[in-house]
Amino acid sequence: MYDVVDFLLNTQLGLNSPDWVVMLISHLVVVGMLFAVAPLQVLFLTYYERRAIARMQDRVGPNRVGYEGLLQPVADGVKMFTKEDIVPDSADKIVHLLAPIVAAAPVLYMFAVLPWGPNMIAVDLPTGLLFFFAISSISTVGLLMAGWASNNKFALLGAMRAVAQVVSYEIPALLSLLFAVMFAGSMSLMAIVEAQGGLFISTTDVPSVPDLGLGWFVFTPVGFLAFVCFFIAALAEGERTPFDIPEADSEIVAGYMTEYSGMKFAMFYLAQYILNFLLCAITATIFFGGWQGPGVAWLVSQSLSADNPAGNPVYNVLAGMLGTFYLLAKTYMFFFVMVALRGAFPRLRIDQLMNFGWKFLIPLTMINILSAALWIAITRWGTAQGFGIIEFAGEPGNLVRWVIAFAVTLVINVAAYWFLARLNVQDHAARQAALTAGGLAVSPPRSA
Amino acid sequence: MITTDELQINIGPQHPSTHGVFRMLLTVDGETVVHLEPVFGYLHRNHEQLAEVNTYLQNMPYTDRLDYFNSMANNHAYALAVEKLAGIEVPERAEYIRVLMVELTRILNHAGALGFMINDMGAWQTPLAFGIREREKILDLFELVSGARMMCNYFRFGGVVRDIPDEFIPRMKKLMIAMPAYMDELERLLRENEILLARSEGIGILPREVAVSYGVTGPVLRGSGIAYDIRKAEPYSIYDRFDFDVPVGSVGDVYDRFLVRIEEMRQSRRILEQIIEQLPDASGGHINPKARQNVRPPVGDAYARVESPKGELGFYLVSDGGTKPYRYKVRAPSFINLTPLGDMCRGYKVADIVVILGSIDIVMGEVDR
Amino acid sequence: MISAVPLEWVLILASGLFCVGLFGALSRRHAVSMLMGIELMLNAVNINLVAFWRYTQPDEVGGMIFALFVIVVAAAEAAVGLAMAIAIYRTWQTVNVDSVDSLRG
Amino acid sequence: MDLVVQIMFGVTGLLILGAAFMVVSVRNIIHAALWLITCFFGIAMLYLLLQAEFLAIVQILLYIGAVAVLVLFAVMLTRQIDDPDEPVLFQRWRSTLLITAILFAAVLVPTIYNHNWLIFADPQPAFAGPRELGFAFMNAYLLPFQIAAVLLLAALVGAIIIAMEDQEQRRVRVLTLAEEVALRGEREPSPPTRPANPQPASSSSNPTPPPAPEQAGEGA
Repeated sequence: MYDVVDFLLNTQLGLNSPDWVVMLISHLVVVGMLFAVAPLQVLFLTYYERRAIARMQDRVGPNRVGYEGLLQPVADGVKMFTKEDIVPDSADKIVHLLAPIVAAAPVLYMFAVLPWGPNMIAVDLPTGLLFFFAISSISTVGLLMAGWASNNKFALLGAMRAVAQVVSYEIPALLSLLFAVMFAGSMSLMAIVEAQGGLFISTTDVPSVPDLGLGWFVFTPVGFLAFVCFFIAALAEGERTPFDIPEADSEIVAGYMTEYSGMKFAMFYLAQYILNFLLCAITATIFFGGWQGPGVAWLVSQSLSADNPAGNPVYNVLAGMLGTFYLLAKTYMFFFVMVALRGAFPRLRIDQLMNFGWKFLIPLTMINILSAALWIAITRWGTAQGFGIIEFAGEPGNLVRWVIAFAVTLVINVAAYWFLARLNVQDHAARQAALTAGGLAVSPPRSA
Repeated sequence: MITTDELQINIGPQHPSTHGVFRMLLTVDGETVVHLEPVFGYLHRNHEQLAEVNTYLQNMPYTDRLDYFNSMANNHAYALAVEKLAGIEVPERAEYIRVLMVELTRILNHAGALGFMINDMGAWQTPLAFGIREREKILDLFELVSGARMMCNYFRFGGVVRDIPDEFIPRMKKLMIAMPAYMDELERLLRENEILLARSEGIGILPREVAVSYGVTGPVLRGSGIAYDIRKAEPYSIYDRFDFDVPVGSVGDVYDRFLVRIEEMRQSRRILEQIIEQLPDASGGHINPKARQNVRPPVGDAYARVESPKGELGFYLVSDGGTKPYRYKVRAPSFINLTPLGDMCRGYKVADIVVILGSIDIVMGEVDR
Repeated sequence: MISAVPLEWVLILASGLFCVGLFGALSRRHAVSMLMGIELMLNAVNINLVAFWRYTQPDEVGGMIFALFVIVVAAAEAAVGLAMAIAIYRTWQTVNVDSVDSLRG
Repeated sequence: MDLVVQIMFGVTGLLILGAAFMVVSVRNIIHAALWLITCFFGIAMLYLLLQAEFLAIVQILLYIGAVAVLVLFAVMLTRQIDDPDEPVLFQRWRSTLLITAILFAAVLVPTIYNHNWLIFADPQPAFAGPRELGFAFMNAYLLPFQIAAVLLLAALVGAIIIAMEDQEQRRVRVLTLAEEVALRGEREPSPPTRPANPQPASSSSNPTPPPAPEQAGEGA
């Protein structure tokens, strides 16, 4: 973005603006785009979800307001705005008011580090990935505030569930993303995306691979396992079915949102859908190459930049558009998976969720980190790090090392999955046998 | 691990998954249920007292409103009780039509019950849509014969109010061809879904002795492993002519009640097949022409019970020789099946109680009357 | 920053925070409140560490590393302290540290 | 430009100190915890002003996301939130206030002003990103890093042990109906495996004796 603005202002218009003006304008453009896009995304997501689920259920879904019901979310928004805002008499008024804000504001901050296309990012923080999850953990506080301030037992229970779930699933989510940091050698989301060029084999591992923007991390065994773990954890973080336990409508009405109405409720709704969108986007970014795709690399190479002053700024715009298209396509694909899951599955119980997270997901992600380290060692290290044995001469050497790494990590990951799955199944079977046998090991009855 | 304070929670009277206006007074320790007290009566509308100031026939539409899912079964039980009291014969064809309607009712009730129950587990309406879809097809048939979809009011003393139309049997045959696939689909959904298994296996166990001592009937009792079905134990109407099995569970948990319901749908379909084969032609008439609808039974009392989809549904009538019942009493299966709820939920998690409640399959219209 | 705000200002801010935290830790009766006071004090220390790092040795990472270690210790302290608060609450049914003065286990 | 930075510093400082003061003075402990979060947030802002980006993010992730949430959780678990009769502070809070005020005004501030800090006259722009920190952790500070890990592990185990009750004192688990029946021995163990299908009881075999028909069952 900087290059294009610089080109327009200084080269074309000849304004000779100072550096910080160009920087400010380029940032403002990105921020403006984000603020235009984010609410529209939410509007569209709700419509998309309702139509998709309706199709799964032999219904039509909203189709009255506007063409094919496209304006239905707008109508809902108007309804939310004009609804009476009910605050329970015994609620803690100020905390009750602040809770939706605290829940929604951090989620918007998360847009700041999301790369939309080549050089299209609001702030390219060197700690982008950490920032993303640090900020998202603030909204937990909002949930607790909502649950406590409503002075409602359903709300309190929902908030407790929400916090327990979100806090314990943050661990596998972050652990499963660590591999990307190791692969790309950076926590910047831009660098992680840029490391995913190539054709099934990332150019960071084997530089001679043609760069078609398809060297996604998910094509490695490490990345694939991490993707599965992360997506499950993301479902729990975003409170989506089958982990929508904090707002289980059939048990605790609406969880922490029970006592909210009107705009405050809409804020929670907004926060949740933006969070879901962002989790899908981060899945696409880290595992599926983000804006990488066939053609982007070529457009970038033709475009104007500091290295290539002869480039045409039209290509900058085209590359940005193509990258954004790829990112959104991938994001919507994952959002569709979320929607399909919601349409198909019942929800788990809170203890089953915790068991799954702590006994299955976390060990699996830890083993995955080990595989990631092995991958790095086999593909990147040389004599300097004491790995001279696998250093092959010549260009095919990198490919051979890649194949070795692929095989080793595949074996480790499959074995880990198999072992853990078997452990958990045995555990389950033992409990079921105890159940049906009627011979339960139980503590003695409670003395009054 | 950490001792927490016990917390009292009211689930209901207005709650998404209490299937009506029903309250569960819950004492929880963390998420574990320590005590549960079912509180009902919010929907009481004086059904039994009302029946004593109406004539016998006027009561027939009221019985529709008991268990509004299964108006045909309610009609059947009430008609049987009055026929027993007044000594009315029922023609052959009418008996067949009655059983046909009641078995269709069983299928639609179980389909709906399973759908609602999975909905309580948190599936977002898709399984419910599965159940409702099949129910709608059967309701179309009901509309064809009685003009109403839910409150059919189809039975009369000595038969049914009108004969089935000509297109009924072909349409039903078409429906029955599709039925096995549907049932298999539903069973696959239950058997092969990991989450459904996790949420239903070992949950809400009702041991057989406890089930018997509470007087529980219907799929809940059979899920606990007791093959008690009034159609077998004390065959009424023409059930002794049909060949069908009574499915039973082994553990008595929610999962067993699932499987029992599905198997019962299959057995109902078996009965329907036999009915279609054996159905007498229209010459026998669909109602006993000698039976007066403004019935004035002799002094005495009668109790008639049927195996309604939810369990044993009985009507107890006392006549003083007048046109109105002197005493009218309903043994509602939903009510009796609901009584062990508190015991069944103890020790499980909050999330389980709605599933257990769903697996009992209650209709509040019947519980509160 | 470094030319606009002298080091002393940051240090005074940190020492003020430390004193407020100390007051809280010493005078509040609720066990969790005391813990919050201690957290404030630890944060004041952290501010100091970061300020010294920034103003005196910005080319090394030592100050940051120390601050990170303090955060680790604070997290551990919070976990143990809260567990103790819960244990106290379970035994005495109160978290008022005044009424928890007996030495019986 | 200097003035802007000074104003930002002033606002941040006021936020930190004001929030800290609210933490120690408000009655409602949940509100105190929320003010604590505000204070932590202010400190993260201060770190950003001091160009310690990584530390600011860690501050948010650990202090707000973990410690503060843990505090809120613990407060909600103990549930003794508001007892209007009980004073919030100790009897001797005035003397405590005096001591801390003297400490601040007479000891800390004069010391800070009188000491000659060795500040570089023209310091280079600081940068300690994750890469530099990672190298430091893996080279110079490897031992402290591992000790910190052990400390965390010990704290984890310790917290679990402290919060866990003694085995005898532990409240007995609520028994489910099936467990109760099994315990009373009224029920012989049923087959350990579930049959693949619910077995249809053959129509010819005599069914289990039915429960007594309940006429007017529920005793109106």
